[in-house]
Amino acid sequence: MPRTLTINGQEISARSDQTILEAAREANIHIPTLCHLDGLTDVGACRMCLVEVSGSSKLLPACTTRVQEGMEVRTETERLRAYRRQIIELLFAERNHVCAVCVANGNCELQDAAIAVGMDHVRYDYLFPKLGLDLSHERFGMDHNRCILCTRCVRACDQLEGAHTIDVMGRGARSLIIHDMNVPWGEATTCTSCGKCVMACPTGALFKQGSTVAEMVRDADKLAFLRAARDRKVWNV
Amino acid sequence: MTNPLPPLGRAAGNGAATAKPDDRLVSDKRYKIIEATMRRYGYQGHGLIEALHSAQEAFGYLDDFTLMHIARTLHLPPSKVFGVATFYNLFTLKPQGAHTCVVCLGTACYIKGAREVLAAIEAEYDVKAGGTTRDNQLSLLTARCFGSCALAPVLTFDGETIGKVTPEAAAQQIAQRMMAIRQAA
Amino acid sequence: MNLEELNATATSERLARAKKRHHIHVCVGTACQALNSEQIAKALQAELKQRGQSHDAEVKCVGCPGLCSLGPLVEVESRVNGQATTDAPEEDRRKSVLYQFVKPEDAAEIIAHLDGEPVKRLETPLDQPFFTRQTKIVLENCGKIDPERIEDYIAAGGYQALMKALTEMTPQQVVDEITRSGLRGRGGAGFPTGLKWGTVAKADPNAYPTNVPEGIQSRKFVICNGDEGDPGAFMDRSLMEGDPHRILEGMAIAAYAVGANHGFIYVRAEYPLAVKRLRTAIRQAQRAGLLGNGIGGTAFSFNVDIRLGAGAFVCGEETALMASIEGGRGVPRPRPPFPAECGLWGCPTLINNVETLANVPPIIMKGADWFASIGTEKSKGTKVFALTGQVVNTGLIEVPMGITLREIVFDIGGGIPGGRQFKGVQTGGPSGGCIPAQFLDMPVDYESLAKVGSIMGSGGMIVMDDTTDMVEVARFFMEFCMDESCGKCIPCRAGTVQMHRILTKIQEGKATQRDIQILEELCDMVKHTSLCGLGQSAPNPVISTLRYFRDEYEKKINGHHKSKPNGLSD
Amino acid sequence: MSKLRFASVWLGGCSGCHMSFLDLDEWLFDLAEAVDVVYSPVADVKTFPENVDVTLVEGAVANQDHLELIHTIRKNSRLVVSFGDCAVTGNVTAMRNPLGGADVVLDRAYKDAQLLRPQVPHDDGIVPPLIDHVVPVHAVIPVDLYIPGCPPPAKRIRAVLQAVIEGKSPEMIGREMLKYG
Repeated sequence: MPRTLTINGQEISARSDQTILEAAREANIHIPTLCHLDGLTDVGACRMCLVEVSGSSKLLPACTTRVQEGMEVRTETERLRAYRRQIIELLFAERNHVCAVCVANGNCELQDAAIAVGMDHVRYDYLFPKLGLDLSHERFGMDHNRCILCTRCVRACDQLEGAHTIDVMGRGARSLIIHDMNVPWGEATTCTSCGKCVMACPTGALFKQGSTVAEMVRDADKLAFLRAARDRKVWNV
Repeated sequence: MTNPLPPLGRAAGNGAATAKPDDRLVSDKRYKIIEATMRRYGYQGHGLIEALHSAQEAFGYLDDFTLMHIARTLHLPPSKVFGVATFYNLFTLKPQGAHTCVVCLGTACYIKGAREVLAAIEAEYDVKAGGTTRDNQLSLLTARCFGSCALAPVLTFDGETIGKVTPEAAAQQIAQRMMAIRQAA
Repeated sequence: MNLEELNATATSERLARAKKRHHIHVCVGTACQALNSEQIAKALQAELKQRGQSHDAEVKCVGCPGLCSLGPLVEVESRVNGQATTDAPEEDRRKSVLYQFVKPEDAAEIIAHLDGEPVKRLETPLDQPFFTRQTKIVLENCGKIDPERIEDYIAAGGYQALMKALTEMTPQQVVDEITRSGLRGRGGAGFPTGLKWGTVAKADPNAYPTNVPEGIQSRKFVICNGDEGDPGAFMDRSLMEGDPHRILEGMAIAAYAVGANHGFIYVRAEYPLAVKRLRTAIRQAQRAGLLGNGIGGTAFSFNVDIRLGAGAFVCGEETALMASIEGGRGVPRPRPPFPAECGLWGCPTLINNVETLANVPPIIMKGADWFASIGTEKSKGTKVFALTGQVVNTGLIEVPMGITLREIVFDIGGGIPGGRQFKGVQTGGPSGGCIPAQFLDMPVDYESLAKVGSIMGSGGMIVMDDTTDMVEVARFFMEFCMDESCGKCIPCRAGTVQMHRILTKIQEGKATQRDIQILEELCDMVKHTSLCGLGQSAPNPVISTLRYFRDEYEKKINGHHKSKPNGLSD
Repeated sequence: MSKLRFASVWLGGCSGCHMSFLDLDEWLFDLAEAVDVVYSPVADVKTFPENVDVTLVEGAVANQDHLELIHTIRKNSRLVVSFGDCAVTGNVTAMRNPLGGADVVLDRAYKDAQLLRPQVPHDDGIVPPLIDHVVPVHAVIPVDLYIPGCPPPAKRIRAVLQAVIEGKSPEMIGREMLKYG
């Protein structure tokens, strides 16, 4: 059943099983995201895609909210812009994001988001936590300083590779991405070294060993392709 | 059914080097208790937290070997088991001291001076909250509320509730109890 | 047990009870137990035995009668005139004496005075406002019955409501009755209970993909939320400890109404006594055929499991709680879909708070109209509060909705000790706010509390006197939320850390006006963008203290960090 | 139109931002028409003058001298501009923060690698004492404008200065103006 709704005043139609985010993208309306990645289930964690919906007192995440008939969605209000900038600032203050020395410089969703929200500086105190760098894997590396805990790697490892090598330990600000039972990545016996987590990472937290500043190449599209190929069973073997 | 998880040993640090893992499962009867809990939930994943409770109760803490054993038995990824074990405050991955003192930092205790009580104990035993004294005699922990607010400020010593404590008397009350236990032994 | 057997049990139990002239109730709630009340019970029993009075008097370990600050409490209920009868309400001819601060050594004296004048040095009046100003519905059995004996509960009229629902009412009628009663969720948000029940009752179990574990035969679930996490709140603990069967009965009625055959009680592991008593109660109810298959001889089946929390405040949030029951990290997920449609293992799930469910049996027995006659227009019935902090009488109270804060703090609570001034009362725990003295005459109901920037919450009520530093209170709650944030969504995970940092700076005298502005902006953002209730309400203590006690913040501000005009045009 | 009194300072940074500034090439002549350089690492002026219109601050606040100077700068400048990532975020200069206080870094630099008489220079006036925690400029004083970048590209610097000379707020929007790193 098609649904008609408006986003920022523009009338669009969508399928009833589509989310606001999907409907918006089909209509070429950009809604910012960080924890969303095509091909993975959505968790509504980063709150960047929050939108205003008429009749709802609460802001709703576009990635997990289904479209409804007659919905009036606004994605670019002053308030939403202010909130998004605050969220990005919080991320920059939370860990040690140093673009200048990052493999993902110039190819980073967090950096792009900072530009998009107009972050000319961060109002909050930088926390400078002491965090580790795991280079024990023969092909990949993990730098917790650059991790934003979006859990895209966790979901890619679980939902696409099926290994569930990666999960989150601890909670709150002390949360940390781990491999197996918090062992060095190179010792994680369940890891298949498939690299899907690296593809999924929006920042420079997961990277290929040997890449240096600004050398990271993004291939997250491959994950959406894999998921689509699998779901639609396009390979007839 | 083949077990999807790798053999114990490589990833599991504690104990694996000294004894063959399976030996420990057989020789240490406490694993029977954990086994019974897991059986009660049909060895299904939803029994994880109950299994962790029972392991924590049996051993006082959760070591890598036990966590891996639970992961294997419940057919859960090790990272998930570790993630759950570290999410909840009551689970601890480190061995605790011979005695445990928990100071309540709930609101009622807080406004009646629990912070000062905690500081006094920390100073007396040279241990920070969350830690264990160097002689492994006392673990000092904090809690969010025992629901014994009428007795605020409250602490527990080895499960015994001591109410209306003062910063001056708290350390002494703990010392007396530790002394009494030592003398009894 | 069918209805006849239930009635027979009740009658014989009452008869046995009537044979004893004296009923000695010893509180064994957590607070009194911590003060050795079990030893007191033993001493009293030994004394009775020694004096050969065991046939005439009995000692009962009971749940919390409420006045914890005077504990350990012992209540002696004696028949005034001689004869034992069962035909008239025996309470009419009984009188009670309440003893405070009892020690095991006092046992002999108490027993010796059973037939004479009460022991004056231990007595505390039962006609003090603390008792007379309360209205007990939910707590009616707490302090009266032995929570470890199902017979006690049955004798007090227990499980009658369940039998009535099962045999005289359709599930829809039960839902309608709850709806008409106006009962609202007692866990904090005050959502209309009947509406929730109706949604689950109507929900299609096949609407979402499900993965119910093997061995659990149900496509809908009822969950009792006993993860009472607010520091300074112990209403649910006392209920679970003092009257566990009432909760089971409430759950069974709810399950019948919504069509569930399996339920879970999620209890904090910090409440070992509550867990023990609930386990005992479940076992007894199963043995009595009041839980399990074919309850009370009907076709209805309902099983209950207990699940322990493990120290995570966020698990009080319903989606996090379900994640925890499923064996995972207690991490919330966005709603919709709501648990009523897609809950535990993808099945429609009813989640109610302990106190909410405890209200159900009396509503079914006495009717929606009776319940709706108590309280205010929009907030019906009573509310249990844990009254703590700088107040004379600390303990557990149950009052009709609409009572004023002044009555609670000064009449029931006995005012502020040490001749100090009342400054404010904190309700709703880390999610609530501080209410200043100017609102003392405000009625306590969901809407009024919300209007002044607090919430009903689960029922913690912490009284503060003029020595309390309100910035410190705000900082305390922020630290709590920061530590308890699950870390999933950024506003809560990182926002609470920054808010806590600013509050700490203020306390250290290192903050500027600019910091207060940043703090207020953060409060607004975290409140409106966080994923779950923990984050959404985490700023409340700051917002409310800034609203009513802003001068305390201003006093600690060090200088102005303001830009001067720089002469640039936009 | 009278010339703007222009200053640039170099705190805890690598001077890369100043290098990028010099990359303005021939536009520097235009700039010279509009401003008087009253203080700069490339000019021999010992004390920070008064009544400065605009000051570009390169680098983070990392030692006692920076801390003192930055307050003088604020007091004496109408417009303080955080110039480059170190000034705006702390950047590489602040990467020592997670390691702990100043001593850790000093020991590493002066002791750990030295075989002969390892010691941290400590006599007064030899080296300014490091502060334990490196902070961006706006953590110490109010800042009017921010030019991110490591270093900020010359085009970006020019766009900001052009606007300032014209008495306007520069439009800090988009990749050209805001990309860090």
